[in-house]
Amino acid sequence: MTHAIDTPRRRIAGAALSRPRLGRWCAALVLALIVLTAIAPGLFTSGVPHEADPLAALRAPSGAHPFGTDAIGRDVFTRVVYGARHSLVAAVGATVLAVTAGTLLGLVAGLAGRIADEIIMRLADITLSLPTLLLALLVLTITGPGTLNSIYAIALYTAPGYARLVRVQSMVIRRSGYVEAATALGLTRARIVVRHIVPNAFIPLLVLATIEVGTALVASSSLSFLGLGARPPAPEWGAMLAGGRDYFSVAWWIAVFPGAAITLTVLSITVVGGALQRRLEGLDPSGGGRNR
Amino acid sequence: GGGTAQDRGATPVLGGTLRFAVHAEPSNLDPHASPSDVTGLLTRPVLDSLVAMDGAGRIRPWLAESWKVSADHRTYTFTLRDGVRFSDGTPFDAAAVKANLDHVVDPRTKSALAAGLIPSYRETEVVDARTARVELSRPHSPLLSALSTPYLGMQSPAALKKGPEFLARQIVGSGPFVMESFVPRQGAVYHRNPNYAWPPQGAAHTGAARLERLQIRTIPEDSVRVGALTSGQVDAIGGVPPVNVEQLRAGSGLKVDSRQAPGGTYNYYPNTASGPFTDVRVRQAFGSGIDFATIVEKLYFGVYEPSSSPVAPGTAGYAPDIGDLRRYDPQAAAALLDQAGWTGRDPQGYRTKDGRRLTIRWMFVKSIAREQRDVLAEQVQAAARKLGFEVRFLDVTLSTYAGVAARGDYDLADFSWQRVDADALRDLFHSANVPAADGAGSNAARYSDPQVDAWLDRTLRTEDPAERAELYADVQRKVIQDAAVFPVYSPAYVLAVGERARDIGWEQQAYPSFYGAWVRER
Amino acid sequence: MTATTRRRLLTRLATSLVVIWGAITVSFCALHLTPGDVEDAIVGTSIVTPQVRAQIVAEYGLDRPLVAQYGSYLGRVLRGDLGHSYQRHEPVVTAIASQLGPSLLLAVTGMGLALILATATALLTAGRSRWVRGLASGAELVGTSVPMFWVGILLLTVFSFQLGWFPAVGGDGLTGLLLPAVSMALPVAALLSQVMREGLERVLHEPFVLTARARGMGDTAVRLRHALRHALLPVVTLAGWLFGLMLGAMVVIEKVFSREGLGGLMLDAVAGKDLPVVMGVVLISAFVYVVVNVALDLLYPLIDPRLQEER
Amino acid sequence: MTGHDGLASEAGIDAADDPVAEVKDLFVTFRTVAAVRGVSFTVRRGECVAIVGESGSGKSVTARTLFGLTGDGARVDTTVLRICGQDARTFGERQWRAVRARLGYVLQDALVSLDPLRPVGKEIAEPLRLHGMVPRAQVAARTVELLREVGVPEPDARAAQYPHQLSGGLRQRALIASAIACDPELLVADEPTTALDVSVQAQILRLLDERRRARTAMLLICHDLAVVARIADRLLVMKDGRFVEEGPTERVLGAPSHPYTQALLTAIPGRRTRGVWLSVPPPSAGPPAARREGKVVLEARGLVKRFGARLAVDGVSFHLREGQTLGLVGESGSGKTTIARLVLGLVAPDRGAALIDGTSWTELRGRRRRDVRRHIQLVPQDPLSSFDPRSDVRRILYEALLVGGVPRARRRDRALELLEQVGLDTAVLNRHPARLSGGQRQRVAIARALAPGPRVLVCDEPVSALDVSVQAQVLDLLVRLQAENGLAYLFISHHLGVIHHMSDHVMVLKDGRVVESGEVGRIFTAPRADHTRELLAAIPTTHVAADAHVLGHDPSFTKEATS
Ligand SMILES: Nc1ncnc2c1ncn2[C@@H]1O[C@H](COP(=O)(O)OP(=O)(O)OP(=O)(O)O)[C@@H](O)[C@H]1O
Ligand SMILES: Nc1ncnc2c1ncn2[C@@H]1O[C@H](COP(=O)(O)OP(=O)(O)OP(=O)(O)O)[C@@H](O)[C@H]1O
Ligand SMILES: [Mg+2]
Ligand SMILES: [Mg+2]
Repeated sequence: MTHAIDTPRRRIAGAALSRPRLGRWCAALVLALIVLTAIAPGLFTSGVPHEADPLAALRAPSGAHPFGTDAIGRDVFTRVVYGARHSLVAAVGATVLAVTAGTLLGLVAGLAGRIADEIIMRLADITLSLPTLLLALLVLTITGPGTLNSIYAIALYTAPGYARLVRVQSMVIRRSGYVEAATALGLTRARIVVRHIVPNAFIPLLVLATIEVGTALVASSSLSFLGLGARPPAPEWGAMLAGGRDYFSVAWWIAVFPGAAITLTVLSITVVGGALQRRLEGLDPSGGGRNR
Repeated sequence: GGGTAQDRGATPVLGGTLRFAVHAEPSNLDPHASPSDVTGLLTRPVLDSLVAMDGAGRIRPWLAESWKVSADHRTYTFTLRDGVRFSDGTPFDAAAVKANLDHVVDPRTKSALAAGLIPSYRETEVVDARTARVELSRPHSPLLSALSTPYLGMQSPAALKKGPEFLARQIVGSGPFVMESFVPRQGAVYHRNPNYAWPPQGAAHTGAARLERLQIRTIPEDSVRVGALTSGQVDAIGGVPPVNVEQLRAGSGLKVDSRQAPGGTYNYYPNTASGPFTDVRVRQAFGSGIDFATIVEKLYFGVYEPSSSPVAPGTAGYAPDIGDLRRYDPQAAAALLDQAGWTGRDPQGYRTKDGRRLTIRWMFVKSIAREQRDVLAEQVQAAARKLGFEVRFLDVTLSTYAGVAARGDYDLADFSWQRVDADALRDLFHSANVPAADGAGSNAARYSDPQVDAWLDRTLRTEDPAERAELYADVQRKVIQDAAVFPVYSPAYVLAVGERARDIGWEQQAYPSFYGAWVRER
Repeated sequence: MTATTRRRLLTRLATSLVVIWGAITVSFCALHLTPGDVEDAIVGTSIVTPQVRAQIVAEYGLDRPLVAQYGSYLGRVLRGDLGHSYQRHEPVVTAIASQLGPSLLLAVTGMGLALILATATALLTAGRSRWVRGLASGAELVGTSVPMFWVGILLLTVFSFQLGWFPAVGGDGLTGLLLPAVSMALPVAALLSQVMREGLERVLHEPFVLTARARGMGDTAVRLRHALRHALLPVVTLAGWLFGLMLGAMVVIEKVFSREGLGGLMLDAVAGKDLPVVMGVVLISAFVYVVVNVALDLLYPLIDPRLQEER
Repeated sequence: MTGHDGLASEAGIDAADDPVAEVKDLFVTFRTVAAVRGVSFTVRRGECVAIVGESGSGKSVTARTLFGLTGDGARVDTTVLRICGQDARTFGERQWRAVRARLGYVLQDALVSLDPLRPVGKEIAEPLRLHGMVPRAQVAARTVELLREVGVPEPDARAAQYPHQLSGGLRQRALIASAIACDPELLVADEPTTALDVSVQAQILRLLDERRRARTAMLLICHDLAVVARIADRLLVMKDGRFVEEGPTERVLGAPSHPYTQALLTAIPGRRTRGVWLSVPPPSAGPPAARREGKVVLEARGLVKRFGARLAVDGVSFHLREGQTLGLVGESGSGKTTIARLVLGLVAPDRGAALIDGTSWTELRGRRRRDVRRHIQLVPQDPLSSFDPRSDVRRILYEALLVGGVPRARRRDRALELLEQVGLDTAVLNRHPARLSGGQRQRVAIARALAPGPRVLVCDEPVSALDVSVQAQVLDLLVRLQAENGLAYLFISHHLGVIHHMSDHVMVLKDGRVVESGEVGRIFTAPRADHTRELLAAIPTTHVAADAHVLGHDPSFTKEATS
């Protein structure tokens, strides 16, 4: 059953279980901070992300500018802080979209019988048979670049994965001992679905989604890096990184700090996701859940 | 063109290979067809032109020994140089000239640039092997300067016959170099044309090129290109990003040299026909309320100069005296906006007029933005914000650009218009060139002024440089006063040269010329 | 090959055809729904006369109804002709062929590197002390969280710009290939080693391993002869995903390192709305994907005999 | 008697031999868990020593310790640990490997003790190669020979096959083959027969016995006294990491001195135990109350069910009265569970009908169907998988009570009553099934089944996952409940002892068909069908004498061995 839920990042997150409790707490703390930043950037900086001061361009990190300034004298720290919102919104948005779509499709495929199943799964195959980025590029050529559109793009190619998961889940659970037991007990079909099938199918999905936000984040920043995601002057991390690359040899900080931000965020998401996984699912993600 | 300042006196060595790296490459090598001006750089080593333009903007003989212009300015008769052969052995003659010019204007060539240089071309008449007569439908004085560009360079008729497929990858000319191969995303390789003996009049040296071989690699990524030079993988690079200039100057044994491209500078063009910019005061406010000079200075580290005219200083017909027509003066700008009735302010701090926000929709194609024009744009956006303008970028892509341009569905456009002389002004401001339904037309400001039209028409009917210069100066003054254009900077081609490379010269087009170049083996 | 395997293979191929056809259709529709006309894309920002424009439309048959264009495209594809690039003035097949080599080289090197790295780490760290494993999984965590392009930029700057150990532009031989390959391999390796160690550790607790050791088999021998094969299974199952990742990585890495290859080709084509090229790439990748999967289907039972009857 | 005398006398002779394995005061601790707390024993050549004891008592750990494979994080200390005459306390990995070459270990989880990715032949050959027992060239030949020795039919074909292609019995034999490949001085077999059904069980025991005769020292581990009784010379009864009793088999079985041993013995269900309590102390003074049989509550009429090509159930009919127990016995795959699911209305029969109180499932729809469900409830084989992983005991019971139509207000009290009824502490209410012991889980499952107030309980292998002692308690519980509420049981098991203990009537299944049915006493004394006889023949009992005789000519064994 777990094999269906396996995504690379989930496996990594799974390893988080073997990590020291302290690490998990740190990660949680960091993530909390980042989320807070996204919600209320004002708390962390008084600056304005778009405010440019040509006279203060390319200043190295200092007291005044902890992360230095960029080519047109904007404070990199401020931009990184405000970037949290852009980047997270994109990642979370894409994931939520994908999960919703995936769940619906998956349930239909899993419960609504052969033909629907075939059609949906073939469609999933098709989408999945296009290399993810190419798919994104296609979408972005249709819609044109932009944050919202990159969200669609990412959602489009992650949704099939969730669909498959939900499908397998619902099938497995439907055949599971406890559903049979509930039937034998004489519970109403509705209650069985609501109380047993849905929660059991949904919790792993929830966990997976949390973890996959990390992947979405990397994806969206990659798109912006390629100039297809968030547009300037939006302080999106990937875009900032792309912009900073040209100055790398003279002003490393412009590209380094956004990159670090991405890494840190993804990292903490993964670890926290892993912890969550253990909490909610109890069994270890490797699927070796042999509880004697 | 003249050599750079690099160690004059050192005696050139023959032979050796020069490895050069450029920032971009054309998707189609045929200069007659290709839309991208970089084609000139790659084909110039191979192609000679009928005439050449020298540093002072004077037209000099090249493949054409001499020429006569008819009284009605519509017939040009060229006497061709003798004994010139293309590298494939085909002799160069009047038929070749005809073949080339006809090829340029042939719709099947789908010429995106070259044909635009000779709009009034009718036909070429082969009087005899050494005499070609070019007929124009109406007077077009810039013809000669146009002919001096590689876009109208002379290719072997034999090659032309092989069709676009072939020309897109292989150019055969009579130039100092012979193209061995061109591989997209890698670059081009040339070797010396041993029989070459017909450089333009006044060239630094005569006879064959000094280099045995010439390699031009394409390295789009700025940082990588610079890295390639510093790590000695290439001997010289073009399109040096300004940010690296300082660092490279400091670098041991590296020299940086730059040349301003002639023709139109990189400018912003307000849509004078619709939207807020129809009001001249709003335009003037935008022009004087934003400190373009400082922004450019800072962004390009003084490598690209802020410009005050729509044409570059290097251009014949450039009006040097209009510098102070537009001065940075935020107060004045604010006053102008108030007069224009944009007195309100909305919560975001943008100016409003009876409820409408002062919004400028910018037709900006990020995917082709070079030289950090996107960063520049961001900064102008930020500056305009202070002034009370909201600048929004329209998501325009290469494929939607033409449509938007044709419909005039924008308030601001930006591009650089490189031509050899000030005739660029006609493309930019003559009402005949306002983009039409089919998207043709380069007057993005949609500027229409009878007087300007009159001046520009007159330039076509005079060969007298002085008179033309005067007319062009008037035009420049007028369009600046009308704020029909916001000059931003004049693009310069920046060259960084390493230890080995010597005497890389300049084309009039502000491209490196490799005819005189040589390498010093370590 | 058993009957079941053959049947599975056939159905697989059948679906694959559907998949490929779907891929073509989807991308065809997608690209034709794009705002702006194809001829505009071909013209770009340059100013051309109406005649030229008309010429373009006529030449590429852009005036014909979509269905017709679609039909003829399919037809040509069946004949192995992927059409003619709008931007690059060469047949798509040539364009792709010219770019396939570098990309493959990069992908294969990156993949190989990743596998070696991963296997080594996994074998060395699996079932070791809490410290070792904590350290390893920590490193892997970072490795998978770092955006590939960032790694690329850092490596490039440090090792070729600053230290000058590696050439800045690839192309020439192994030295040029190393940095891109490494930046491609690191995240993948991090992931794989995680997966493999996980597998190894599960296996090392299996009774049959205990049995083997009870026979007097040494630890190393057990890891190599019994555990490793089991650990490789999940890696195989990830191959499809890896393939996708590789293509994605290619685009980014090739951009960062200014390498020629499919990635760049793709980016340009999409930006320039170079329909035939985009479709070509779509087609090729879909095809490779299918091949990969079929190959896996055949490989599976060989690696894991248990699957011969099931599935 | 003769057969067993043989065994005993051999044991007697070997008693003089020096010990192959000798352990004194062995303590094994895993962080907090004290798994083994000071055990001492010796195993001599040609002697078979058996450790019996309930799950978790430390048997396997003890065994693993003899191989230096106690497990990570295990602290072992002992005054004496001699293997093959060497002091193993100071062994390093290298020496251990050397000595392991002279031992053989048949692991507890036999079915997963062979590498699924390699042909069994390779596995068996491995020790040969490792220790260079035979020249490379002959390895293959020797492998096949070994398989033949352990009675695997067409060994050369089998050698090429993968574990998953072999039946449990064959896998077990292959494992034994690899264990005896280097013919070890000591063979340790941990629960070698637990996973197998009775007939196969007998064959394996026979095999081990032969090894013993071949003068291999043997340490046999089992939680089922009856099984080891057949071949063990000496018994070590283990509880909580200690030996509570040890001695010659017949002494321990005949006259157990320690109450725990006695409990173990009395806990074994079978003919003798009908109508008496199994567990010690008994749940109530006096024997279980007699049951009154009432009217028919459940009836099956010519049930037929096929899955694809396979006839899982083929024309099965029976009826079941209130207060009555119908025992359903048959080897694995004979269709027992399918019948259960049919009468529970979980699958529809292809032909025939299952009737509850005279109404057939097929006639029932929607809520009437659900109403009927209240009257027939299931006690599953593996309770854990029948609980929603997210529910705690409270939710499980409340849900069942909801079906029983108990108003929300009274659910808590009812739940507590139920727990008490099945002998569970009320604290369990907030626990998670996964955190409960096997016995407790089964009780929760029973409580859940009782909640709706059913008239029929279908028990599908309710105790086969449990230890003897726990099994005893659960069986007693079921007996008590039946007496109290006059429930009717459809009782499924492949363990004839249990069937014999519980049932009034018995139905013997084979390949979905009823081969014999009748009153329990009759079936067990005068079986008519051959299949029944085979099953009976294979029953292990603690009546040593009888077994030795049975073992002598085990029809099923001779059949397969010679094939
Ligand atoms: N590797 C280990 N780590 C921690 N605890 C262990 C380990 N192995 C066994 N134990 C504990 O030691 C005790 C004895 O385990 P052991 O496996 O010997 O029981 P057993 O008698 O074999 O039971 P069963 O009949 O179920 O096999 C149990 O409580 C078990 O939880
Ligand atoms: N849902 C199903 N689909 C296909 N075949 C099935 C299904 N359920 C049972 N069978 C087959 O029907 C036969 C009878 O199965 P059943 O589970 O009733 O046997 P059993 O007597 O319960 O065996 P065990 O003692 O191992 O539980 C088996 O061969 C089994 O493979
Ligand atoms: Mg055990
Ligand atoms: Mg069963």
